[in-house]
Amino acid sequence: MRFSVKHEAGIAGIILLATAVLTIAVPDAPSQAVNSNSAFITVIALLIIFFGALLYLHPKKAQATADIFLIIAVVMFLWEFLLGKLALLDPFIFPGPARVFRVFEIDWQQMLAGVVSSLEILSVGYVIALVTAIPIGLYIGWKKRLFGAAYPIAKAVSPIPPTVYLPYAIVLLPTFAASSTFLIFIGAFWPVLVGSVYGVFSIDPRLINSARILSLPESRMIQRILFPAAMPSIFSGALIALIMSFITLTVAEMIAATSGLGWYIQYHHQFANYDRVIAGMILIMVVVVAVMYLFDRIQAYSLRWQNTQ
Amino acid sequence: MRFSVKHEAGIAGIILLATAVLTIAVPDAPSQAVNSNSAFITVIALLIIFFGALLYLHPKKAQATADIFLIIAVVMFLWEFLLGKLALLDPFIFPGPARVFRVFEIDWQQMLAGVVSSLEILSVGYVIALVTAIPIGLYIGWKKRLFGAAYPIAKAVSPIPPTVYLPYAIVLLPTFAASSTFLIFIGAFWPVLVGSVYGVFSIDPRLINSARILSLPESRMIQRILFPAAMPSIFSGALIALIMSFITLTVAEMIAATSGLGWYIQYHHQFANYDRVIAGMILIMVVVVAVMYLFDRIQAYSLRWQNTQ
Amino acid sequence: MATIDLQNISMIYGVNGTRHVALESVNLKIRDGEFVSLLGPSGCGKSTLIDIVAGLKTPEHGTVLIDDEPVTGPGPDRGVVFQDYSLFPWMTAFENICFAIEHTNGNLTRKEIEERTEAYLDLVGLRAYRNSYPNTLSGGMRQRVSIVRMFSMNPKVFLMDEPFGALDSLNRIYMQDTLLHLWSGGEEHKTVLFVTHDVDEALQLSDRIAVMTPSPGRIKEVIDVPFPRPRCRKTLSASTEYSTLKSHLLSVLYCEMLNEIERQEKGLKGLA
Amino acid sequence: MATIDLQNISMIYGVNGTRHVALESVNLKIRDGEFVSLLGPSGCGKSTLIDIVAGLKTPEHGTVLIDDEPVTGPGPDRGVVFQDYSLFPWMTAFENICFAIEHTNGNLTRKEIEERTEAYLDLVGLRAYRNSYPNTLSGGMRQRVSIVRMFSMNPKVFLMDEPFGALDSLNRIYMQDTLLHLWSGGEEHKTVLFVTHDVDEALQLSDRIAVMTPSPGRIKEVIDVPFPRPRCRKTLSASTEYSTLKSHLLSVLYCEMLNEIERQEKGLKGLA
Amino acid sequence: PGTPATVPDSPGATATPLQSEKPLKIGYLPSTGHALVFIANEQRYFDEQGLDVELFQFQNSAEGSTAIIAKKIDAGGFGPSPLVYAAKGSPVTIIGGLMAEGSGVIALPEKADQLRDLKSFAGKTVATVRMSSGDIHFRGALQDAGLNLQKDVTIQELSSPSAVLDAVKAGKVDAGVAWTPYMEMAQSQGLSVIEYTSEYYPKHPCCRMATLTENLETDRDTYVRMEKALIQAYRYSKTNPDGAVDDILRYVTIDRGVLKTSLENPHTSISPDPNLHGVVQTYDLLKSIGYIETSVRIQDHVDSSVYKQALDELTAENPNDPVYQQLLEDYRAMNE
Ligand SMILES: Nc1ncnc2c1ncn2[C@@H]1O[C@H](COP(=O)(O)OP(=O)(O)OP(=O)(O)O)[C@@H](O)[C@H]1O
Ligand SMILES: Nc1ncnc2c1ncn2[C@@H]1O[C@H](COP(=O)(O)OP(=O)(O)OP(=O)(O)O)[C@@H](O)[C@H]1O
Ligand SMILES: [Mg+2]
Ligand SMILES: [Mg+2]
Repeated sequence: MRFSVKHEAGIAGIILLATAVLTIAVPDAPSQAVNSNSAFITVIALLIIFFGALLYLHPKKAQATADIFLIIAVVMFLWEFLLGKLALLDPFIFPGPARVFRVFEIDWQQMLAGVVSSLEILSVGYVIALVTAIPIGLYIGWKKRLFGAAYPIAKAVSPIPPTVYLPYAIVLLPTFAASSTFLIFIGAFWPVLVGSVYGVFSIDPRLINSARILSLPESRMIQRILFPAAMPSIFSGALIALIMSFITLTVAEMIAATSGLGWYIQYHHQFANYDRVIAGMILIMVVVVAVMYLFDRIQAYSLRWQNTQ
Repeated sequence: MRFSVKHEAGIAGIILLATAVLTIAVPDAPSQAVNSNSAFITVIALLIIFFGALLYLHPKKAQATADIFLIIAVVMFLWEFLLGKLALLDPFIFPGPARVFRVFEIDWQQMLAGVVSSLEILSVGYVIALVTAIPIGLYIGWKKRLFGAAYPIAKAVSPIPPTVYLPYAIVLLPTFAASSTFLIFIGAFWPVLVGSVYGVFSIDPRLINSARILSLPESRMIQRILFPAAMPSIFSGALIALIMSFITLTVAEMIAATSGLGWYIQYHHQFANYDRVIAGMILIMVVVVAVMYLFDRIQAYSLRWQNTQ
Repeated sequence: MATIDLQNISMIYGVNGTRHVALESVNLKIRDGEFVSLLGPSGCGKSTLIDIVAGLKTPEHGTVLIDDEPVTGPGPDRGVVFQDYSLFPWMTAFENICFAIEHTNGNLTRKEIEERTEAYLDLVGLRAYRNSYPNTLSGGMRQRVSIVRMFSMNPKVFLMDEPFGALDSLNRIYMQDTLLHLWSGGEEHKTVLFVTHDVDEALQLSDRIAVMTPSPGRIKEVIDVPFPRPRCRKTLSASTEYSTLKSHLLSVLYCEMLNEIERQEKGLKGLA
Repeated sequence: MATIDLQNISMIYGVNGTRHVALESVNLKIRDGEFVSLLGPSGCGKSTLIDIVAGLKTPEHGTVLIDDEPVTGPGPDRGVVFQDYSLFPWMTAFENICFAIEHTNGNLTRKEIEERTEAYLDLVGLRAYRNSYPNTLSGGMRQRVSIVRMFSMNPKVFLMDEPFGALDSLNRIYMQDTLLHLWSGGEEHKTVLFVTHDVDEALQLSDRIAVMTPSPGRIKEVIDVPFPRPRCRKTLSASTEYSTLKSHLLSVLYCEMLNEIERQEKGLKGLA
Repeated sequence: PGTPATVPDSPGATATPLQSEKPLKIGYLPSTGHALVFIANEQRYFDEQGLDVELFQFQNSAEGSTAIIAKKIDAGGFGPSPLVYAAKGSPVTIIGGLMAEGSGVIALPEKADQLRDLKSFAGKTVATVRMSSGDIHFRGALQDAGLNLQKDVTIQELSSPSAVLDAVKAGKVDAGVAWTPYMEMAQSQGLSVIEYTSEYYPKHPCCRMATLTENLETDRDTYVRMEKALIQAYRYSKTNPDGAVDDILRYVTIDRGVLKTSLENPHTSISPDPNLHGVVQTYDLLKSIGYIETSVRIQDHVDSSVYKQALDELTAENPNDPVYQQLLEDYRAMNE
């Protein structure tokens, strides 16, 4: 028997409610106890409201929404039950949800400031990476000679870990902010470059021929043919680059930062405040989901010519 | 006027020789002086021999070889001249080539051991990532429902920096080596996953239709249609994953390692032995070039059906 | 054994908010073992109809019944030759056919599969190209591989979308004969739905011809082709009955299109 | 003004170590403003030859001279309609044509370009599909866009590889007329190299017909088509001169192929 | 609670008027070891000294030291790394201290008892954070006890003290080396302290305040004033420990109780003294355990006189202050 979407959504809702009831009714394990569970309850309430709103606003995507929220609900429930109530794993590194979500209540100002400052260096570094890596990648992929020489060198240089760049970035760049941005840039650069090069490589040679008979100047060839044709692959590289930039944040924000998503995690990691580390991870996830939503919209629009029906 | 390949190769050779002469004839800047320049001279000699051998063995690739060695030669020359002889930049963080290459003479045993131990955790982690991420990615890309639910969650989880996994890896996995391998795995996982999903997405729908009329069972569909069709994109993801694994090495080898490429860099970075840090970087590059060579061969064979002209 | 019953099929494509009616209330019953051709102007929805019968697209309204069972997806009982003859580019000609046999004739040994594949390649004279990847085949070769790939699936229904468009005339005649042979030669007659632009081809091959109107595609008229089989190309095309049928067919086919063409011709003048 | 001179062209494809001779010593001189058709069996190297003249492939031996200048690469003086009519999938029908005009007729304003594009779309009756992406067009529609894209480049040489294969008969006749009009209508005659499988089409359109042998492709015979222009389809095909020429052409074309086909037919028996 | 600049109980020499404050960039790590910097900043001692201090947080010593060399910051106290940089011939000079001792060895309670004696570490596995003060002094102690660091013990290097705690708790190693406040955290998580490194090397230095040597030549007065502010901070920490805890908590996010115990821990001492003798001892240890190999004399890279001058000026202003008197005494013991 297969459940309908409605059933599934109902189950997800019930599990969320059950989690809330469990949180209120059953006392936390002593090692996981916090002053107040209200933050966690609020989060669950918000999840339920958000869930309902999504179902209502995007009835076409009800299936995916129900699936996702079912997963979230199960995770929340198990987390609260196994860790919050039973404390099955070391309570120190595996804090329960009540402890984690309480952090948002306490640190929200700092977190908000962190999101803003991280997004700043993130967006600057990422955009510079896109703007440089895409044309370079397309050009390398297109010019066989350049490909033969530059690509092996690029591949040899690419696996240098960002920590190695750190001292050089500090010495050579004027400000600490510039150094951080540079690290984001370098982390995002390679995936976009590789995506662009592969994109050019997998273009149907018949399309290339179609373009060649127009004897386009090189710049037009790159802009109007290689770029759109390589677009799917570029997007794949850009997505990985986005993931990379978030990962690099922790390294980039080691330099003279006092706020930021990566800093927050790194900082509290150092003090073994695992509830805050996990709260920071959740915060990153929320930011990532928002950024990805934007990313997906841009991608869907740019690739609207692909896979129609 | 355009130079012929022969001219170019000649110039590259001359610059390399000039570098050697410069090294021997002109004394190092006091801050860059080392007991003996012989390691650097040996490296240049090896480069020249290697260059000649490549030209001779692969005459078809002479152009690319000449280009690459020209670049290497110029870099070597400028490095020796500007940093080794003139010490234009802080000699402490910007050591000259003689100091850097001397490290190979001193540390070669340790380096060799490091290469072996790094390749071990690298290959295990990387292969596990491939073996898991490709089928999962293909399946997610294929099943629209799974895509709607699993992919957003995957994207939300992906930007968690490997350092955050560290404590959990230490606590949950049986050995330190397993923890290191896990970090490599997780770093390589996402690019391959994203590459596979995008690969499925960019398959020409007409090919999918061709396959659908055969009513293949799902497993065959994935193995025989989605996998080969998505292959170019998977390779692009796998290349980025390879780069990522090398980058993650520095984090992975922070756990109880006593040798390794990443460890070597990290260790000497901490002691501010920048000559060794750079030597470690060069070692990573050499290893990467070798690994990439293998990778390229596998790729060329796997994609032999593509772009045949 | 297979009958095809198209019941009131409509198809609407929605692109960027606009709606384009590709097919409107198409009704057609094809008997078991019948050879029916679809004729119609470019863009009238022939390929769409083939896709719907194949189960690759779901119509907006209406149902397709194969042997009185509604179609819900593709199945090995229906083989398709696509208009753009998509072969799998990562498989050689040989592997493309092997793969199709393997997945539709479950109980053959590897050896039998390969023997059959060889036989099919021989059939279209491409034995020498068995190890060539599709990218390295000429247009006509790819089309021939694609046709025998469909034959090799040994389906009950042949759905063929302009299968002979890229062939030279001799190969075309040969492939027509081969098709007729495979259609009627085995233990059971296949049921064929055949899209073509060539009126002569339709007359030579079909039991009935369905003529479609330009978009939105509807079936305007279904014409019986009463010539006895086996048919002889030469005597048939010389007969007056043939000429009458052909001019009737052309007049049905062109009556609506001529206006359209007239309009286009104005464009030609506008260009000068 | 454009003459094409193929001097001793050979083409060898090397795939995985094997060498396949696709063209062997092809010699052909096409005069300025001449309309020459290439006829030959599938796989004989027609598309390869078109690619070589277009400058997209470099022959193993021999040279192509356009107006006595050797071809070293593609150029806007030669327009190509490819056998698989590759349009840019990320551009709408309108943008595909615009793009071609923009890059070959440098000195037009945006507005003029768009007007011309509209005119060309009208010419093939696809105004309603101006904003459609190629993926959403039918096979015949894509082919028509691809043809007018080539026209819109306004090149001196038309290289056309089975350009009308996917068109219904009426559109085909109309496009043939349009081609003839554009070929001879402007201030200067275009030079046309035209690949087709349709013997009638070749006879209706061409000044001369080059017949090729099966692989390795060579030019077997070049036949003059002496009918005066403008030609009337109906009267022409009824004339005895036409029938004689056609049967001569067919006999030249088929003499070598028949053996091949006979061999293939054995395969058919082998299959049963 | 925000601590506005109250009337200072030790009126500083406000020779420089406030409007021409001298800008000074100080780097720090978010660690209790840098308590003096935090207190001086919160209690506005820097302002009193006419310094316009800007603080830069780093996550590890290597980056901070690089920033000093690159002149992106003027001074900073980054663990033992100034010693290493000096050993490389880098032109840095240690002018003061921030924290001393404070490290220790921890283990699961059941294992702790068997490891009281240094010799009993033979054949055991110990987790450390390479190049931390505790790591250096523990290795030194093992070596002094006659163990061969390469053969007799397995030392697993991890990236952070919290990773050491995790590894010890998970039983992956027999013991681990950490420092305050992780020592207290470890205890609160049920681990036992085997020994503090101060038992091996009493008063051994930890974080040292360093700057580029050329800065001292051109601008010595600024650094004297900085040291004065740090000494004042020290005084504050002694006279008002609760206020100090509040100040520190603005820079490090740990449990208040844990912080308080760690500050009261007799095996930890906050101290602005450069401790020349201790530095020399640590430097020799660095060499003997094989961390550095150098011919540089560390004495050339320590300038205790800056601190001395600062202390003298403060004592002159407050001749009877017992804290300053005590510091003077300590100074003589540790530097002369
Ligand atoms: N890229 C390629 N690599 C290897 N062989 C090729 C390639 N392209 C074409 N060939 C071979 O060259 C020969 C001629 O091909 P071509 O496409 O020119 O034939 P054609 O005359 O256009 O045939 P058709 O009428 O079927 O389109 C064929 O045998 C084909 O297999
Ligand atoms: N994926 C699609 N999205 C939107 N419209 C489509 C799509 N596929 C086809 N169409 C439209 O549907 C109509 C019918 O297309 P179809 O391909 O079925 O025509 P056809 O009869 O096969 O023409 P042809 O003889 O040219 O191949 C056309 O107007 C076309 O533009
Ligand atoms: Mg069609
Ligand atoms: Mg062809």
